Amino acid sequence: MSAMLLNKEKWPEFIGKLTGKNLWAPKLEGEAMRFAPVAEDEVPELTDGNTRIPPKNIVFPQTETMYRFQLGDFEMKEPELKEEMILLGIRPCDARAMVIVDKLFSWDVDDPYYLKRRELVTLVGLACSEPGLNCFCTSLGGGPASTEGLDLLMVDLGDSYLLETITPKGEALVSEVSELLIEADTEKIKMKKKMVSESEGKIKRSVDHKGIPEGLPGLWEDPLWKSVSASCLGCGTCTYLCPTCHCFDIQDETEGFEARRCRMWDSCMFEEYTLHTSGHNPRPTRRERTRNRINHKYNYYVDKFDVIACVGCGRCINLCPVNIDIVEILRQVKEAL
Amino acid sequence: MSENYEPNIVAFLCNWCSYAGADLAGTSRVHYPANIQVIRVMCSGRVNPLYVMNALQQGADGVLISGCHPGDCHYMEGNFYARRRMGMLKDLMEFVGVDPKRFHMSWVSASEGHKWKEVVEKTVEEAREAGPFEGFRRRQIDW
Amino acid sequence: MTDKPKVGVYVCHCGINISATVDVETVADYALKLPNVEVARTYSYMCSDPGQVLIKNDIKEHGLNRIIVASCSPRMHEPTFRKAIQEAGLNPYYLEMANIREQCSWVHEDMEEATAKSKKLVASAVAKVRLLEALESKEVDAEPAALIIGAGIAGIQAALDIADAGFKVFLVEKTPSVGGRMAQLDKTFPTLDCSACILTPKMVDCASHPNIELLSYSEVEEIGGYIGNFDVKVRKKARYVDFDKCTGCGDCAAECRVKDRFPSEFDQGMGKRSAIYLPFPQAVPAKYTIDPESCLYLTRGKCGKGPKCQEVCKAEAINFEQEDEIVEFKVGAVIVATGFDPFDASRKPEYGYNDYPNVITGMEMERLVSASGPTGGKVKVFNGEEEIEPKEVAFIKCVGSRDASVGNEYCSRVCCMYVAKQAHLIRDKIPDANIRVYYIDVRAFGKGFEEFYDRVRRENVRYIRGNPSEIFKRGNKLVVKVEDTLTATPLEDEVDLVVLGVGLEPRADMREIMDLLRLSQSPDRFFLEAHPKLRPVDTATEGVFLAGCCQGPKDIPDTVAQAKGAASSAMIPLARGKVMISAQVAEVDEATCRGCGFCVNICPYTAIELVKINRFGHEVEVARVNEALCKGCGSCSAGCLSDSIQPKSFRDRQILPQIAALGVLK
Amino acid sequence: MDLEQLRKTAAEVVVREDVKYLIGWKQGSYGYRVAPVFVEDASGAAELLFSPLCTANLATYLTLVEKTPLPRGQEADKRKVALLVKGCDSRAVTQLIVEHGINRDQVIVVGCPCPGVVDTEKLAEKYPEQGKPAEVEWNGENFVLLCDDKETELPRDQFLAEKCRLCRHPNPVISDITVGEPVEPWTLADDNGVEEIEGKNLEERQAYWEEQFSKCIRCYSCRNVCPLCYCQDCILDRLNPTWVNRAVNFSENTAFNIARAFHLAGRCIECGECERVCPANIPLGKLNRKMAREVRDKYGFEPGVDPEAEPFQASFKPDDPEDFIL
Repeated sequence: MSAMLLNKEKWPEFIGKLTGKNLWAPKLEGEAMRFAPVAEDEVPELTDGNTRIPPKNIVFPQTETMYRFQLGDFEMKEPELKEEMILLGIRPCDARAMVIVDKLFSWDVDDPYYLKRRELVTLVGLACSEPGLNCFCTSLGGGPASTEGLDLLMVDLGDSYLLETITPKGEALVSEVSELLIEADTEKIKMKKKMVSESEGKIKRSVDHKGIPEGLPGLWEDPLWKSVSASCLGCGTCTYLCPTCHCFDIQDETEGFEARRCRMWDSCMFEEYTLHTSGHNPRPTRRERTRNRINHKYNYYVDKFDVIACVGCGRCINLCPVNIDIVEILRQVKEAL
Repeated sequence: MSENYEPNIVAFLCNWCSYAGADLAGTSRVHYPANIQVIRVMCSGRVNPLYVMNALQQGADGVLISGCHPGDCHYMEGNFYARRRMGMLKDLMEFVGVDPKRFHMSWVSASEGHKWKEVVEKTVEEAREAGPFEGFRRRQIDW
Repeated sequence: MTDKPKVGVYVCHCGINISATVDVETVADYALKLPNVEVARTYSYMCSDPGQVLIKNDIKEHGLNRIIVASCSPRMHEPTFRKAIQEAGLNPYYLEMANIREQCSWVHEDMEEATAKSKKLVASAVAKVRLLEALESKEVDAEPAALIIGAGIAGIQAALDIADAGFKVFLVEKTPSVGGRMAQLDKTFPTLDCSACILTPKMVDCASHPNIELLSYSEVEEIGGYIGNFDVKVRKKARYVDFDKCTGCGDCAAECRVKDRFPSEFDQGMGKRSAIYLPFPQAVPAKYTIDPESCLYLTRGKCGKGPKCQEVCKAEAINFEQEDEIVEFKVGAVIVATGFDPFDASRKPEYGYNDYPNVITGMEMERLVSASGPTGGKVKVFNGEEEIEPKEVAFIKCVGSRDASVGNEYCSRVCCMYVAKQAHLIRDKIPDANIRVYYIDVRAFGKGFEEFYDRVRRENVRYIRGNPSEIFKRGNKLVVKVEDTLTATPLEDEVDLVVLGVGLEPRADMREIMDLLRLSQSPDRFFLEAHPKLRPVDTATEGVFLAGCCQGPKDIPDTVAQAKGAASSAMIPLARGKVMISAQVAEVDEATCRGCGFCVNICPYTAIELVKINRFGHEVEVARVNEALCKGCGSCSAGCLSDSIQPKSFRDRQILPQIAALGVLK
Repeated sequence: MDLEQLRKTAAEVVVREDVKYLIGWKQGSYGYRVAPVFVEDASGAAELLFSPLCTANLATYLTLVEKTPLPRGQEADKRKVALLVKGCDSRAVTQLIVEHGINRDQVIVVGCPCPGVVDTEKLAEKYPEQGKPAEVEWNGENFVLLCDDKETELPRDQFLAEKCRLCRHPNPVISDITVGEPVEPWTLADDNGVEEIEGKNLEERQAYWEEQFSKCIRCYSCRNVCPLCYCQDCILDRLNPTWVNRAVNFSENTAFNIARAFHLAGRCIECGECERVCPANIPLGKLNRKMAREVRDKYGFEPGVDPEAEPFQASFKPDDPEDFIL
């Protein structure tokens, strides 16, 4: 691991060296940021805040073609994935989320699509100096400068970025731009530490999850599920915007006599998610679905992979149309234990 | 737009008037462009407005719906419903940027073989002017 | 539904009707590559017996379970092929036709284009046929009775035939008497039979026939239901005369305070009638009727010290309290025999019909020469104020026929002959008259017509080829301005009487019947038959048939022939006692229906209602279709937001793949 | 707004034996959020709120509640549901009655005349949200923001929600109990809310909507929040036939949005909820408003005002416009 310094004056040059390599960075589109390819001659500005849609779609696209075929024929054509990419400015929480999701996609069978994309992407993180109103990453083992999952971390020190390499991929990237960098001195390392601790101090929301994973099964029939889900609309906002939600559905889509099999994000908050062909639905109401969402993140995933499948990015709280607030739910869960 | 672009038109015809009118055009050996393909339905009222959207999405450059003249519907009122639905759809499609030249509706009776020819010619001509539909065509999008 | 679709595609040459423009072999080869297509063949005439045998054999040999015939319009041969595949053991609804004749080979010239289009039409048919479902037609009982609307010669003849066969007939006539236009005629061409003499016995028969219920002075208000089971509502208009008590003596009309003040409809307004009247002496039923629009008592509430008719009627039949009566009954078939309107000559103002009393129409001439007419059969007309016996008589043909300027491009088919007949009658009555006929063409095409025309010409009736442009008055003569187009000579012909050979027009009130029975009009505005050649008495509405001039101008023998045809067609369901109801009806998916009732509102047949069902313990409303009433139009489906109501064979899941096939395949 | 009166009225309603619960608004967990709340007892009524932050249309919950299979012998709970409505929300109730979505006798409508709500996004832009819940009140013409013991005047013309600028029915069109005095309807905004798009040519419109629809993530919150999207099984979820593929791309997203807007033509009561909840900020309201305006101008129909009306999509007039027919 090395710590290098990039003077912001050299930022355009730095970007210039990367744009040919399928570089993606957060971009303000309309009112919200989302990751978008950086065009030649474009110099992205990294600003406060996070993208509205998490970068999980980079490795787990919302719609992915698995193979194509002709109706009445068994020959399949699979897509080829080979282009490398660099994701610049990913927040530590989102990178950490990928590490969490990796466990699932490499668990019983290796998911070729996901793992290939993971292999092809280099994650260049950006530490948070201004956390959002509903961030609570620090409660869940993350933090404004957490490096888990990142190949390289950038920290904004005002007139320069501190670049910390974390993996060989990160080092390889740094070596390509080494002429723009200088070795960071201890002063700068100190500045980083100060920035990080200040940033941590700005995080106002927290979750005390101690005892929750073990306690959730006991609250299976607790009335709290009914009350916290009563106003739920059953939309997919919370799950689609969650960096750790990874459920997908597989569909065959036809056009004329041609067809493709593809997979697309699904949401456990949708009624059809668990709907059986018979018409029976084991999670018949929003109560069971909400209970499942919390249990999946804070209980089942812990059981299976020993980690909570929530990184505290706050997106589900920010964008729930009816103010269903996971921090508030977890507070009630804790209380009910 | 390519020089020899030929628009692809999907038409929905009611069985009793317009389909019969199109048959009459055949019996009378009236010639018209081959760009139009007909789907027979029992009544113009059967045409779900979303068929139009679907046709454009799936490769049609223009859509035509034709039924009996108002008051002549074999099912009395079906064409009135069709008219209201298609009127609304046309407004919506135009609002989202679909060229109104891609979408037509007509009344052609069982005896109007010649009118059918005129309707087809007009529909094809306008679709040709509008050019290949690229808007929200399914294939345009990484399919 | 469980079997994997195995499709057979049969591409018809139709002699060279298709194969001259469409490369049928290429189409068949292409079809063979489409999903689930097992067999694709071409044949010269698919509809012929060997063609059908070909399909049937393939069904047996190859286990085909879906058939596509790419040939003519399904409106032509769908029933043929449905029957064929049914005979081979397949459900008849496992058929789809690709119309590559009427809508392809006959309308396109370029072989490449027509072949490409045929391929797409076949692909679209494949896309649909794979997803078709087996349907079972149901049989329901048919009411052994018929409704006949209009009691002219067509209605009367049809009624008598059906009644003689043993079925009940409801014969509805708008006017107070049966007889129609034929009753107004004097002699009939070319045989010169007395019209009344041959018609009156039939009129009487139909009133006395035990199987015929005659509803005169009545109008059909509503017809619901479907073939075999039409529900009919008829309004019997108040006659203000007790039907059973009236003896038809006529004392009332003789004493009426407004006696002979009103133009008689029967005499084309040339004679007069009272407010209480019998339309004509031989009227059937011979019952008097009070015209509510001319009766003093009914219009003003007062008639002298009291209505005279009431006073003199010994039978005490007058009843001013009488009200319209609604009669309801069921029939299995309907015959429309509503007849025609004579062309309104005032729409040709250049002929001065409104200006000169000695310009009359052919219909008026009929009354004038009739012994029972207003002049007792004497040909007398007013020339201005003066009543004269015309010596110079001109006939003008094609008035209101073959004339695009009045919207009638058709030939009325009877005018040539009735003009010849009337010329003959005038020659008979006024032997020294100078008679000429202005004509465009003479069409004497029927049995005995040419011979009759020859005879009339030999009777010194001059036929002058020319279409008069104007009629005006000069002195006390009418001047017919015309060019003799054979000699190119302009003429100003001075005459005493002009008879306009007016044509026949669709009835002004035909819209009411169209709406009642969902009939269409052909370009000439007469009722449209199901097929101009092969189904001339059928209509697009099953169980409804046409007879007489309501379908187009025709003479009496043709009318009678058509009436007999319509009667025999109408008797098919009556005799069978059963009818098949369409299997292509709408079906509701009760699991997804949200019970909003849009379809209930939309359905023009009240075939859908909301019913309460128990859905896993919850009472919910869902739509339900009455299959006997549903006509399968599918309007409900396009209006259903949750796609829960679907017409069988035209389901969204069957149509959307058709769209896809047409759109995607270039 | 007299909150005491509202809470008292609500408490009286919820204690009734024939009432299951009352749906109202309560303060949210932070910032300008207000959350829907299901009040089951008198004490719960104390949480209720009615303020310019109460944008949510609670009528959607009338049809959102699942009817799960009941064990044999168990009776369905047929008690009534009470809910608080603003003017626009009340139109949803009326339209649901027209469409048999609810039975009139199954709901108790508590009408709250509404002087207009604030656009919380605009508000947050100018005065960023804080962790602590803030309050906004009506103050004459304007709004006032109460935060950290500070009062900030919010000029109406800057902060009034778009849907309210074009609101024709600030007073509930249907209600069993009204809380508060009727408000005077205000002059509608000059523009119709869709002129901006109508001013564009076809290519510009196409480009505009392509950009907008491309953002859609198909979370279905617009559909789910809509009080009039209450089908058991939405056609957009169907697989046989598939009207719209599940794939998320511009083509399918456009089809989805066209279908949604079309299904609401003549039914949308312009409560603006779809637009408010969209996490991708797609201006869905423009689509709906466009259709609503055409329905009003061309067909003379306004949904959700007359419970006896024939549904627009299930009726016709012989003289409906047909200038577009060839």
